[in-house]
Amino acid sequence: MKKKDLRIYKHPILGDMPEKKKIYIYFNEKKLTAYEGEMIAAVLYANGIRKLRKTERFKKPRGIFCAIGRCTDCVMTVDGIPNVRTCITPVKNGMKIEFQVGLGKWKKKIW
Amino acid sequence: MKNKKIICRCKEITEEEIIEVIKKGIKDVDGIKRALGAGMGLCQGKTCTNLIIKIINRETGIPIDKIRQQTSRAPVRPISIKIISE
Amino acid sequence: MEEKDLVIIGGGPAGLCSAISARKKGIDVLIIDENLRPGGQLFKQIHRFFGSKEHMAGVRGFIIGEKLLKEVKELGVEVWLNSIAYGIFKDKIIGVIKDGKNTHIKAKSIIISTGATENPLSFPNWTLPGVMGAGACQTMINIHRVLPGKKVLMIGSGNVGLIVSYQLLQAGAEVVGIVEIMPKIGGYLVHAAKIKRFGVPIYLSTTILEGVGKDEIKGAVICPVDENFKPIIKRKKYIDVDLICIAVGLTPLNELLYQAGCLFTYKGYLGGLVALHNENMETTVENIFVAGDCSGIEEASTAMEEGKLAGIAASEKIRNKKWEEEKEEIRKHLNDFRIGTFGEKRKLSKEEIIKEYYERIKT
Amino acid sequence: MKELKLDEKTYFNKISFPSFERIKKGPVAIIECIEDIPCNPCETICKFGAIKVGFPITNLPILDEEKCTGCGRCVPVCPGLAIFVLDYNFNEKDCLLTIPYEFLPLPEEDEKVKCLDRDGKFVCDGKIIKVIPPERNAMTAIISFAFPKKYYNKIRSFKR
Amino acid sequence: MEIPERTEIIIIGAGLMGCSIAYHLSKEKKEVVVFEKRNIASGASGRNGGQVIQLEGRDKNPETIKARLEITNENNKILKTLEKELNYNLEYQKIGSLDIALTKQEWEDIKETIKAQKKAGDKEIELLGKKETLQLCPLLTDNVFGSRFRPSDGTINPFFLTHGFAFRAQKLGAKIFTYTPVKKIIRENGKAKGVELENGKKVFSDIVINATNAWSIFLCPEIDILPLRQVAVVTEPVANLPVYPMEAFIDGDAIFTTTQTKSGNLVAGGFRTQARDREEHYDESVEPIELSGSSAIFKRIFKGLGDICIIRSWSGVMAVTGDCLPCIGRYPETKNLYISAGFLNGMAYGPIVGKLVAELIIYGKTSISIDIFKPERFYKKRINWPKFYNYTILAEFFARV
Repeated sequence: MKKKDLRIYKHPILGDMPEKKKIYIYFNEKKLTAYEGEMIAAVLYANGIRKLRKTERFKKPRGIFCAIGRCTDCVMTVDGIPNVRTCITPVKNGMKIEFQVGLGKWKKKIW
Repeated sequence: MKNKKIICRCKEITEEEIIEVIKKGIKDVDGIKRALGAGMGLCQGKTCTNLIIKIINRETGIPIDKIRQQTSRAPVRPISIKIISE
Repeated sequence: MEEKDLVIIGGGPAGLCSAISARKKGIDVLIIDENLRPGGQLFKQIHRFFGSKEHMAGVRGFIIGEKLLKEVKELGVEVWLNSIAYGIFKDKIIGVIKDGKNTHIKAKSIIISTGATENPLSFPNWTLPGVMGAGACQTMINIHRVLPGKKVLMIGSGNVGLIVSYQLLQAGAEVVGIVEIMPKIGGYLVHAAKIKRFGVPIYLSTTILEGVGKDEIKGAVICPVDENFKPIIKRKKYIDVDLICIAVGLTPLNELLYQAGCLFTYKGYLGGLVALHNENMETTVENIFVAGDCSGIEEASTAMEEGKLAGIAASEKIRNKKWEEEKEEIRKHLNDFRIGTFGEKRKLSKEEIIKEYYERIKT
Repeated sequence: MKELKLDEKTYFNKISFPSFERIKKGPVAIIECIEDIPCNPCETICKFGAIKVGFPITNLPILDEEKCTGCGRCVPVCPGLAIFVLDYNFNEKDCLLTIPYEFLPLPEEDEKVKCLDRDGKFVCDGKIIKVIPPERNAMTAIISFAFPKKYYNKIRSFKR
Repeated sequence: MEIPERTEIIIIGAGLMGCSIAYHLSKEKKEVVVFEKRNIASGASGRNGGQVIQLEGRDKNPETIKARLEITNENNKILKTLEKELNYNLEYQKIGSLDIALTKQEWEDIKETIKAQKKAGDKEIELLGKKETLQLCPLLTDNVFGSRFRPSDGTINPFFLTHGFAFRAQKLGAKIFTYTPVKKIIRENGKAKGVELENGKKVFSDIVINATNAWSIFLCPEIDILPLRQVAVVTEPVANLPVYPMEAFIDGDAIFTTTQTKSGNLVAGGFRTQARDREEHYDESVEPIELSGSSAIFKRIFKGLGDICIIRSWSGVMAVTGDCLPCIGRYPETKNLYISAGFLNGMAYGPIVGKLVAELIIYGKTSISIDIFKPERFYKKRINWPKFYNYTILAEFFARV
């Protein structure tokens, strides 16, 4: 686990990473440690997960591209809702994040 | 798909498709949007507009400042129905 | 509908400075920012800024950000965070999503300081995970503090490309190289020297042919180009990388200006289409002002000065007073910045914008 | 593939590089800033008035080598990290170069390091003499390291 | 491409009508030039939900029902094979359409409409009760009373349909000039001679066709066609939702929802406009209240879609004639001038109307009667349109006349 952690804990300019409350999220059922205030995509990247979804037309994988919520490349299915921009959506304890295929499926019952 | 260059990342429109439409006489961003749907995806053309302008410029020789650009309409970010309808 | 004197959209360096200068004139100011904290790109700028003493030269961007935030707080500027100004409608009505609620604000005056967006560069496989904007990468390492890749190829040797490469080194990544299609680097030599002395090669007259990888980026093919920028394919070279960063310039973010009905002009040296404005930063729509990168790509330092200028000019109209001397002082500062290799061209473009403003406002 | 090359020639004749006479006399600042950047903290910080930028602030900094004492205050304030202090007479065989350093982990005093030229190429071995921790200069550490005198104009960095 | 001095046929407007006519004429080897003020499909052809609905509204007049059905039936037939014919992906899907009742009164009206339409010879439509309606579309609000279902209706990508015609027409030799506004139609001695462009250039032709829909009155002022502004919102693409082109009336406004494209974007909109006078109906900006109001349609009609995001809004202008039916045919008192305008629901007409206008020009008659649409009925007739109007006011106006 530690080995794959790509967080920058020590930084020559920014100093040590501030202490934050530890929480857990699930990526395709896999339990991951996250810290309060982190963005979903950042937690996944910290764990070496860069493939966030597969596109509709050419079935190609996508990851983070703009990191500020504009390009919508990082969208995933979060708590049953597809197309959530994970680079600007903070994690919540117990959040369920799923790899999105194409337009995704509404896991959340909508009717 | 191999070596095809995607231009509109959302709708996965390729450079080839755009060039084909330019050859049919479409020479501005809005026209390409209407003909192909490029720039009509989730991000609403935020990433591809500049690339499309460059392709039009390269294919037609029209100076970049003369190529008509895409318009913008509210909302500039996706906003859920339950919020925006209030 | 709530009514406000002055609404500033975008709380980056320009927006914060305009808020401060307007608040000091006694104006009720509201800043709307879509992030969890204001400061815009300042918080990912961990390097020291150029400039002179009056302009906090030598101070790191994020420290400047903290200073501005403190001042904004002390002055009692209202700040709506995590709030999206999703549209500007007729009669200066702004649609805002705040705390998950849709509200509308009618403003007497609006300053739009929404900043810029990164230019894309398309090549085969540029959609794979592991290709991202240099600014995006900077956000990842300096804001989210996560390394998005360990072996990095940077495309573009402008200041952004050079600075982000340096910051990648600081974050612990290896920068395998920087490729630049032009025969010389785009940014300042001092920034290039900073990374060169740690062994990062900068390849000139070189471009990227494609990203390599099936599910993620595993490598890149780079290739020298001839004087017409055509790749000399037989000299292409494969390099092992897991992250490709694109740093090929910025474009002003002018969607809201467009919606507000502002007129535009194209200025290559300022990053593309920019809203016409006068020497007070007022656009062709009365009482809508523009400041910072969205009025033309420059530096944070100029953004801050433009912000101050717009803030005072907007206050003048609201209060029906004149602070010409103060504005003149700021314009002088702006001119101080707009010198040198990059500054001169921008200064000319800015002058053209003002000239065109007066020509087009007549018709 | 054509690479950007940086060496002493890049800077020679373009800046007021201290004369060898002056270098031999003792610590002196070396300013490798050769572009018209609107920037002047080096001028502002120098107590001795040894660095002149003047107006406009895009002027290249000019070093008055007689006034410069090699105090090194200008090293951490340069946003371009382009100022170094060279003490040619550190000891009989080695000179001492003081550079700004913004990486982790910091080297330790007496640590052996590999000295690099402006292109990051290995030139010779050297030794860390002094480390001023980053906290003192807004997170820029100041490192002084020693290496053979003959490379005084070649070496600008080190790796561990 | 140079603008020619003269040509056989000039079409004004590169919307669906203009492009469809251009295609059908080019197919018959006619020399066609199209002038368009903006882009292909910039007007109503690019600002609609893509619904192909044969009898939109609640027509109870047996005569118009018959005429409309005859022509739109033929349109559906064309659509079946059009993709192949144009060699262009049109995203056509025949999935049926619903007219839903959200109040008891609406439900009575729908039942009456269906009775009238069946009586007039429509064999296709079905009346669905609440249970059947919800079975077909479980997303609908439980407040629904019932619906009218027409299985042969559907949706099409309006952009692609218009471009499909335009590109094919170009391939057959038609010349389309975008951003080339026409100032006026040159008429001499009771004859159309060509057009004068905004830039002053004159282009002469044997025949001129006005296909500018809401802008028709600026070129042919003798027929008073009214612009009617429509506003809509588009959602993010959503997979596999059982959504059909739907019509309904909410608070006196005609509204619609549909899937605009096969990629799954939902569209909702209607004539919920803030525009007042004629001028304002041409305004293509969207007001905050229109944006929220149009988005609210989703909540009124469906349940549980609240988390889906709106990504875009638009407004566009449709056209209404004095009897809500289009004006198609020879222009009275001016030889060689034709008009095809006044459409509220162009997708159900465009392909066939293009064919019929071409027939009329080439053979002097059409394979299907278009008498009911003949321009004479409003020629030089002053219509006392209300000065300030929206859909509701117009509905009252039509009920009165």
